[in-house]
Amino acid sequence: MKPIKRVEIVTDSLELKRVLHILDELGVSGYTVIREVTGKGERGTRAGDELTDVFKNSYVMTACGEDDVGRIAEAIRPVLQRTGGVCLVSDAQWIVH
Amino acid sequence: MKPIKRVEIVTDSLELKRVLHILDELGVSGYTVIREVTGKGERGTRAGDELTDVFKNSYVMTACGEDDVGRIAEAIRPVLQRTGGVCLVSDAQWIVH
Amino acid sequence: MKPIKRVEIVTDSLELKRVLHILDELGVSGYTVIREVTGKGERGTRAGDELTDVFKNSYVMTACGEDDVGRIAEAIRPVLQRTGGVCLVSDAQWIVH
Amino acid sequence: MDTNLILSNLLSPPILFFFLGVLAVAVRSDLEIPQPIPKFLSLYLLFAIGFRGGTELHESGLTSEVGIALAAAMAMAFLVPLYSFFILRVKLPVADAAAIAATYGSISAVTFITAASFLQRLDVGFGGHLVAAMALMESPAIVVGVLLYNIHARGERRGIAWGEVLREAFLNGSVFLILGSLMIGVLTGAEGASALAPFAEDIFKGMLAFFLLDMGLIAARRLGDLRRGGLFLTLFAIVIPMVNAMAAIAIANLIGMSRGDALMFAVLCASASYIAVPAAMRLSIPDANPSLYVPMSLAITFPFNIVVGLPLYMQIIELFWR
Amino acid sequence: MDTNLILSNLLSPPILFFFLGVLAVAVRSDLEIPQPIPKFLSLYLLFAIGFRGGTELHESGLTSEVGIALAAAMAMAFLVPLYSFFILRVKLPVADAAAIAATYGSISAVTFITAASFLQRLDVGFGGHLVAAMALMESPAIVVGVLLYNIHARGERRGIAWGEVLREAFLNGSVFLILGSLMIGVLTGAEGASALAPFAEDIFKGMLAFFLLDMGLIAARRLGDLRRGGLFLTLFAIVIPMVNAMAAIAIANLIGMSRGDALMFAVLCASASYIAVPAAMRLSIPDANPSLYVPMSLAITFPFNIVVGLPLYMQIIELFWR
Amino acid sequence: MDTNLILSNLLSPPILFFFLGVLAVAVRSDLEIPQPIPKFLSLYLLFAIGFRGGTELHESGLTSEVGIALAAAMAMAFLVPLYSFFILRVKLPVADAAAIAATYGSISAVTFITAASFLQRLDVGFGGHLVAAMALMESPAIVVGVLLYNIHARGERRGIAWGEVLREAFLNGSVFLILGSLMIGVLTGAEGASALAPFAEDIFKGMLAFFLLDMGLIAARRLGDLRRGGLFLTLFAIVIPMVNAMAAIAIANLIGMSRGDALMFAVLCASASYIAVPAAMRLSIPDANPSLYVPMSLAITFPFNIVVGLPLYMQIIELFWR
Ligand SMILES: Nc1ncnc2c1ncn2[C@@H]1O[C@H](COP(=O)(O)O)[C@@H](O)[C@H]1O
Ligand SMILES: Nc1ncnc2c1ncn2[C@@H]1O[C@H](COP(=O)(O)O)[C@@H](O)[C@H]1O
Ligand SMILES: Nc1ncnc2c1ncn2[C@@H]1O[C@H](COP(=O)(O)O)[C@@H](O)[C@H]1O
Ligand code: NA
Ligand code: NA
Ligand code: NA
Repeated sequence: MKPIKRVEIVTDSLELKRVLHILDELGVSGYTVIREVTGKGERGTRAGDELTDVFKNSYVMTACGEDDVGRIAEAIRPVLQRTGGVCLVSDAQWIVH
Repeated sequence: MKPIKRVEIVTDSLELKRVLHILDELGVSGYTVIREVTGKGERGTRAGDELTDVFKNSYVMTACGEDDVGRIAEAIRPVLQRTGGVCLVSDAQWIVH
Repeated sequence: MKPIKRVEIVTDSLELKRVLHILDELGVSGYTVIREVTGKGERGTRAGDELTDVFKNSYVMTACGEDDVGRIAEAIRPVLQRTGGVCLVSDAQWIVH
Repeated sequence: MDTNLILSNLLSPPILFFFLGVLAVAVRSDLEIPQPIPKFLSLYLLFAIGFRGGTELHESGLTSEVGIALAAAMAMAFLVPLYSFFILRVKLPVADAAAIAATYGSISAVTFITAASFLQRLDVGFGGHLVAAMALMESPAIVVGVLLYNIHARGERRGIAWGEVLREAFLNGSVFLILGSLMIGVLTGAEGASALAPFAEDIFKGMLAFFLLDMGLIAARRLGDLRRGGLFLTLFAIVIPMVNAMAAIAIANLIGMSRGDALMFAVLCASASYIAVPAAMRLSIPDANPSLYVPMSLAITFPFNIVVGLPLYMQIIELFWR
Repeated sequence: MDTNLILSNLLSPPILFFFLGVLAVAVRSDLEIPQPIPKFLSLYLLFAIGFRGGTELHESGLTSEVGIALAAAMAMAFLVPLYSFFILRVKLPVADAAAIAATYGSISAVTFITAASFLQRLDVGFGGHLVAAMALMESPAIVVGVLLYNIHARGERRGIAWGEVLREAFLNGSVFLILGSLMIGVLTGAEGASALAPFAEDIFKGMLAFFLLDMGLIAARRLGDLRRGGLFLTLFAIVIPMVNAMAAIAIANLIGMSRGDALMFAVLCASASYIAVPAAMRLSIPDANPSLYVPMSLAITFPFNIVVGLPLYMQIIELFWR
Repeated sequence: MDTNLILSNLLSPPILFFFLGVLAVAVRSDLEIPQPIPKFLSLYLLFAIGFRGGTELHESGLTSEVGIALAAAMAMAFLVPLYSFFILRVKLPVADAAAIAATYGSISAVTFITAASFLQRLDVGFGGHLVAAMALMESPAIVVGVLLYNIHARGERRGIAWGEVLREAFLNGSVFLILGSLMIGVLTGAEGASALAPFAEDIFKGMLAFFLLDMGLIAARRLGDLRRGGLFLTLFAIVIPMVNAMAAIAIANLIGMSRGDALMFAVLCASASYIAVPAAMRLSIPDANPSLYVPMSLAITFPFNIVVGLPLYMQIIELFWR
């Protein structure tokens, strides 16, 4: 088991491409995505019932090293400021395989 | 980064409305919902293959302050007792934007 | 509140049956599954756009006791080695109901 | 019994596709129709049957015959859950008895629809008001079930949120869609009917067959749960539909329904809900075990009705209507 | 005004199903058409309308009449967002004004499709090139909106990623699918048309009615958001469509369009986008509030156009074309 | 070569919609048909082709011609993966060679279906038993592939769970659905056929065109992965289908198949699986790289067969059958 940081990002679905592009650029080792996510926050309810991806969220989780966290936070922050969302960081153990 | 509590609730899909209503009433700053969730617990398997939302779960996550946790737990507990589910609380850091 | 381990497994969708079978065998008290999950890792992108479950992931989370973690890790590792994925373990509090 | 009728029913595409679904589960094939496709098919069927019933009602008009049929339907919708409850109480706790009673008091739209295509093969018609009867019969049993639970449950019997129960009963998605489509059918009449015919009529049988494939899959998956229910519930799930059908046929004969109407009425009374009621029971009677009432209705009563029930009830009707 | 026309429109299945959806939300029924079913229906409608327009264009050929109509369409697609912007600036910040202007400059395919079935009920035809006009009118408003925002926004006005804006405008899924299906229709002509007729034509009206049920659900859910918008925006969402329709009818008369073409052109100008534009605005003008432009277009202008607009515009056309 | 045939195939709606999907990816449009819609369309196509094949088989009966054709199909299903494996071993490790061999030994239902609508445009019929042949040819290659892997792999060659492999091979969803629908078609015959015709026949071409739009999207997305495969695999994905088709045509001529049957048989042998086999290989030969066998089959062989293969094989058949 290896200590690792678990970064979760909930963001406007339309920004998903940008967020994944950012993670790719930063060279994270991988990420997991859940596309159909709804929610509520200061920008109101996103019920995911539109015909477009407006009013819908996506969820991205990446397990990364301690030092990546800062860079990810910095790169993601402008996206969150623009269209909202949350980014949480927590501790976890990676079962190395 | 701000320390925060990450409350996760897995509950019968039919109770989702009630759970979100409870969170709204408690005035949490936001929540994220995944509607299509399946699982297994002491009440058997919920495979989500019915035509209704019977035998299906939903997942709710809210990042909230330490003091909210107690109130959420208290308000959610009756729902969990009635139709099952789990509620987990963990520590996380919120990337303030 | 009861301290508990939160084990998350992201795995090839085609392995989902096997993973759940393993958890059942180990006698965990329950698990929660999200079937439609995509992602990227060392085995490339899994966009979930195929007609089969090839190139798609599933997500499993189980809240279990400290001693279960080792057994789960051991049983899951061969699956992860074969078809990839991640397994993370973190601490959480279970709101007993 | 007319074995021809049984056989021709057994060999019709909808029934065969139902069995194909059952077989897939039995041989552990990974065949699966992922959600929300089955939900889409089910909404389509409600939309189409409601609309078509409405356009037929537009033609026939609101005769006294219609009024009497609807009154009979309402009566059965209140009676069936009542006597079911007291039979079930012999073996079951209040919550389960009330929930199962509600399940059998209500109706199954898909059984009704399968019966409609059964009649079509026999070239026997039925009135559009039977669709209205179906919509009306879906809800009362929910209210009766919750009432029975409320009266008979002791101890932790908490205040029932009647507003919620009534909304679940009368405004749940499936009742609302059938009634709404029926109203639209009534309003638009023949012109609307012909505009929507390719969608609501022509492809209907194929959509039904495809949907029954999924019903077979789900029903077979639920069969395993039944072991917990025991013989009593399995018997109940076969006998009570027949009893209800007989009662319905007797009433139908009394009030002078046509053969087709009588069959549809019998099928409504014989069928058990697995959409509207389970969702309502889950919320209103949470102590009732859904692993009892869902598989009983879905894995026993539904197949029994469409495979054995349809030709059986028709046979009996033929006897009495001669 | 011809109340007959209004009534026959009101009583047509698509409109009635739209209202059924609205009613479901009003009475808090849990009726729901889960995603991606509505997306599927919407893709189907674009596929079918594009393809049918193409096969008709194949028949009629590229006449000068077609060219003139397309030029008029392009002109309106640039003009409408321009004057809308300056009207909106009276009350709104730049970002919101630009986003709403783009919304109203663009078009709504479903309004167009509902208008097509309205004309069909009246037995009035329209040219396949109007479908091309629809596809062409979807994008320019996006570009105009972003340009206006860029010129008028001060302060944090960051460099616009024009590549992305143009791709969003001209290659978003719905524009691409309409244009592509149209091209395929043009290429395959009558032979292709008859091969796909059962899918693209016969079941079309039913699919539309079913889809409008969902539109009713979504529109009604968005209505609540409008309180934030205030009276000004509600009025804008009703008056501007009428103004645009009048302008379109005037132009149509000038360039000698047929009655059917004139109605479709009026409807294109009167309608507001709730698919392509909101998605583009969200990305290109993130400071604009989607809780303004989405409900305005979806919950006011769309119902207004299909319920009141269609017969109203037709009435006016009848007056001038006599 | 008859350029007319190529052109008329190229300009048919299904092929054009396939290219529209490819184009959408090429120009980076965000057009997308979200899951499970494509899965629904694919299940529909299997349902319809199986059922229609069955009803035709019901008419023709089980003649010796049918028996011989099925035997030939089985023979090819065992032979193709065998010789493919040894060709592939020249350049590839055992696991990849076995998985690709299985992929090309099996068949693609959508290629078959596209061929059926190609023949329909030419007014050439084919026997319902070819659908049975398709179902029979899907599975053996999986078994052969796993066997080859097991025999030739050294080192970590773990015990194969044959129960699982056989179930994956013979009871996977798509084989099961085709065979099941075929059986139902055989059982219900002409009566069933006419009842389901609007669903299973009339809208079929439109559903196929719509589905091929999605196939175009997926195929184009996978193209990028091919760079890893190199020229050898790209050539293999074009040449082997032609070789297999020639072998099939020779056999078809020998056993006296009709022209239509010969084309369908050639197409079955030429096509490669991208549904049943990849899923089975992923589980049974996990060391094989799915980024090789999926794009080869989906992004090269599938388009090659439906665009070039169909007219080419037909042309050759015309030569020999004269
Ligand atoms: N406190 C929170 N906990 C969990 N999710 C949140 C929270 N706040 C916002 N979100 C998610 O982020 C999305 C956008 O948030 P906002 O920008 O605050 O409107 C919401 O729709 C939620 O899905
Ligand atoms: N130990 C657990 N870990 C994760 N999820 C659980 C656990 N126990 C129950 N669940 C989830 O909660 C749902 C209801 O649980 P139960 O009430 O125990 O039947 C299950 O279907 C699971 O999705
Ligand atoms: N560092 C990571 N963080 C989160 N998810 C990951 C990570 N690495 C891999 N995954 C997930 O595991 C799947 C398989 O990973 P791999 O075996 O590395 O290709 C990916 O598609 C992701 O969904
Ligand atoms: Na009943
Ligand atoms: Na407009
Ligand atoms: Na082959």
